[in-house]
Amino acid sequence: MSYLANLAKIFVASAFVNNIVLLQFLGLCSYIGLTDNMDASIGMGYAVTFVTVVAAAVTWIIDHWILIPYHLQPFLQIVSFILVIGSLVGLVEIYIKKMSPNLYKSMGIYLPLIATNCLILGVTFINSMHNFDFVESIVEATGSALGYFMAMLILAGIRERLRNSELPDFFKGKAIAFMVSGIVALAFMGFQGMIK
Amino acid sequence: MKTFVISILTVGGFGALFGALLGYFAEKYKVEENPLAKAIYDVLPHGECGACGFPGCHPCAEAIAEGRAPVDACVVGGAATAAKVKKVIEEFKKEKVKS
Amino acid sequence: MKKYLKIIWNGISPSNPVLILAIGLCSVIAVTNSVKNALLMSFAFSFVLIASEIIISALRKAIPNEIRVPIFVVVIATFTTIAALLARAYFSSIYEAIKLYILLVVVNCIIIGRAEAFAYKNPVIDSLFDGIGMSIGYSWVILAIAAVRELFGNGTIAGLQVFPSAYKPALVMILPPAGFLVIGVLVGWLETTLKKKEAKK
Amino acid sequence: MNKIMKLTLVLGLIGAISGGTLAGVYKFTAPVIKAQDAKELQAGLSEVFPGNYEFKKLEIKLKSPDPAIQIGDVYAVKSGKNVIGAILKVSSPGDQAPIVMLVGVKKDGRISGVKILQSLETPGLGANASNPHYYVNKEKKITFLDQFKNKKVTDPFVPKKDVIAITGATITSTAVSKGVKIAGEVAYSYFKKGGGS
Repeated sequence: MSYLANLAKIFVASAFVNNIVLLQFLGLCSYIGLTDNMDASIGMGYAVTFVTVVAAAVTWIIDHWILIPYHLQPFLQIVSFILVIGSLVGLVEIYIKKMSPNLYKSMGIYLPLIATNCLILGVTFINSMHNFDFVESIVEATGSALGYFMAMLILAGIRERLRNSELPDFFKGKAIAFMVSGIVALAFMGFQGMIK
Repeated sequence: MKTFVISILTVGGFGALFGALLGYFAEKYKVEENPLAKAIYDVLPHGECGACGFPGCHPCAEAIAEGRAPVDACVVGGAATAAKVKKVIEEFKKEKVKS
Repeated sequence: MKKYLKIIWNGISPSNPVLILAIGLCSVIAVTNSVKNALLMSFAFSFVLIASEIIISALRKAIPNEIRVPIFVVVIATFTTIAALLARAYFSSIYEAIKLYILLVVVNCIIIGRAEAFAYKNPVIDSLFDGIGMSIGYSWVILAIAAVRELFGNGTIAGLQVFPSAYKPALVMILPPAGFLVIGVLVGWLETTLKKKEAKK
Repeated sequence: MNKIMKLTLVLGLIGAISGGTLAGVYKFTAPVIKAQDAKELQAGLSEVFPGNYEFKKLEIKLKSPDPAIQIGDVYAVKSGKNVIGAILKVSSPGDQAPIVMLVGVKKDGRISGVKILQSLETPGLGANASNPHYYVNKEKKITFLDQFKNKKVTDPFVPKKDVIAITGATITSTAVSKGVKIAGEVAYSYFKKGGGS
């Protein structure tokens, strides 16, 4: 298999076959919390995509330039990754807030939410477990983030419809959001045949 | 022994670097904001989980300050945080009356 | 003593599972496909939560307000790594199956939330009891869900055959979609019960 | 300025303590983990090559023809002084994380056994690959891995053709089959070139 085909496979696998939200359960807090609001879902989607890709790049460098050469990976990976991602996101947020209030409103406000989002950290750990090279890590990160974006849009759209429909009391609120996600997840399991 | 030194230097170095940067950025790029929102933000848990339906603790604090959300909006903090938020708002109102 | 019991009860009481389901979700759905996984996860979670609460509470006067969150994160990450190393050393086969989610205890909103909302403002002993209460609350929720899913999805509980082997397991119960469905039913049930209770008052 | 100094110091100090603590804990757990791994490896080796043989790690690197599949350690299987086969550690991209397995290859180009060391496959589906109670052939009680025993490395190793796939887990079935096939081919060509003799 050529290198490019391999990248395409990683992308499809991370976006569909192993959809990070629906089949790997990462980033669920914001997935359930924010999809009540379509605009917030879109803003969060952009912000997550941006941060995941940056985080994947930065953590790859830390992993391969510091942790692996000095044999620190088994015990310093978690601390270094979270410290670096958290701080970088914090810095970017402070900077955007001052420099571009418009960008801050549409994307920046979601940044703090992301620093402690399990999706970002999860993707970096997955990259490291797979021993991906730099480009593969970026592709995996992009695919996962877009998979998250897609799941957010799907659920936000469905919940927008549900708001106007009559539901039994039992299902109101989060309960129905979970059940719908279950059904969407079932549909996503159908993608499993895509990779051979 | 070598491992110890390198570990301490690595994580300590990261900590020092980002401590310095965060301190520097916070000062250099300071933004004036609604003092009530800031006061409320200070007592929220900063878990940034989004469970309240707002994208993070800061927007949640702003919403509470502007009356768009109830004082017990934070799911993580529960009753303890709700009480604190209430206190902050009451104190803030008192100060306003004084001045 | 009564005060401590109250702190512990606060973690176990019926309103808490709703909280756990709302913000500790990722790991809840992921590890509840078998009781063994859930058990290891609850050990890891309890260890990290209790140890972090104690340390943060002890350091609470030395931590500058501006960088408290990065400090909490470093403390929690340290204990998560310790938990992961111990799990890897002594329970390696289960650990391999849920590795990712054990590593991700570090960003569990419950832990950072309790660190900030409780440990940062209360003395060490109180924080210890808060940690214990919350851990019991978390553990019973995930163990209960895991027992139901494993029982119907595989006919076993913690690997022991419960249903006769003639029972054809509903495989979907241990697959990802059912995680969402079971939690949906549970959330619906808990929320309606709580609403009824409030209405009575 | 003073404040920045303080933040730097505090965060740096906490980081340093954390780094030191972790290094200490790692020093303590590393031998346990190593012993555990060695025990598992020994058990794994004798499982994929049943019989009373001696296993010797070879200091060679074998190249895999497929970039997605990596070949790790190679062990020679010895009966007395004669090498009668080899065991290869291969990792093949699975459902979520690589599936790491041991593949035993006899000198005549037949697979002696397969064991999965690490995998993160979906429970109930792909995870059945290493489940000793999941039979792909219920009458004969043959598990998914059992079917590779005594298979010729020149066989196609394609699920649903000459390999019985795990229900609902095509990715896992293919990943394992491919890994076994490549390990077999590589080891066989190594023997043919005179390696191990």
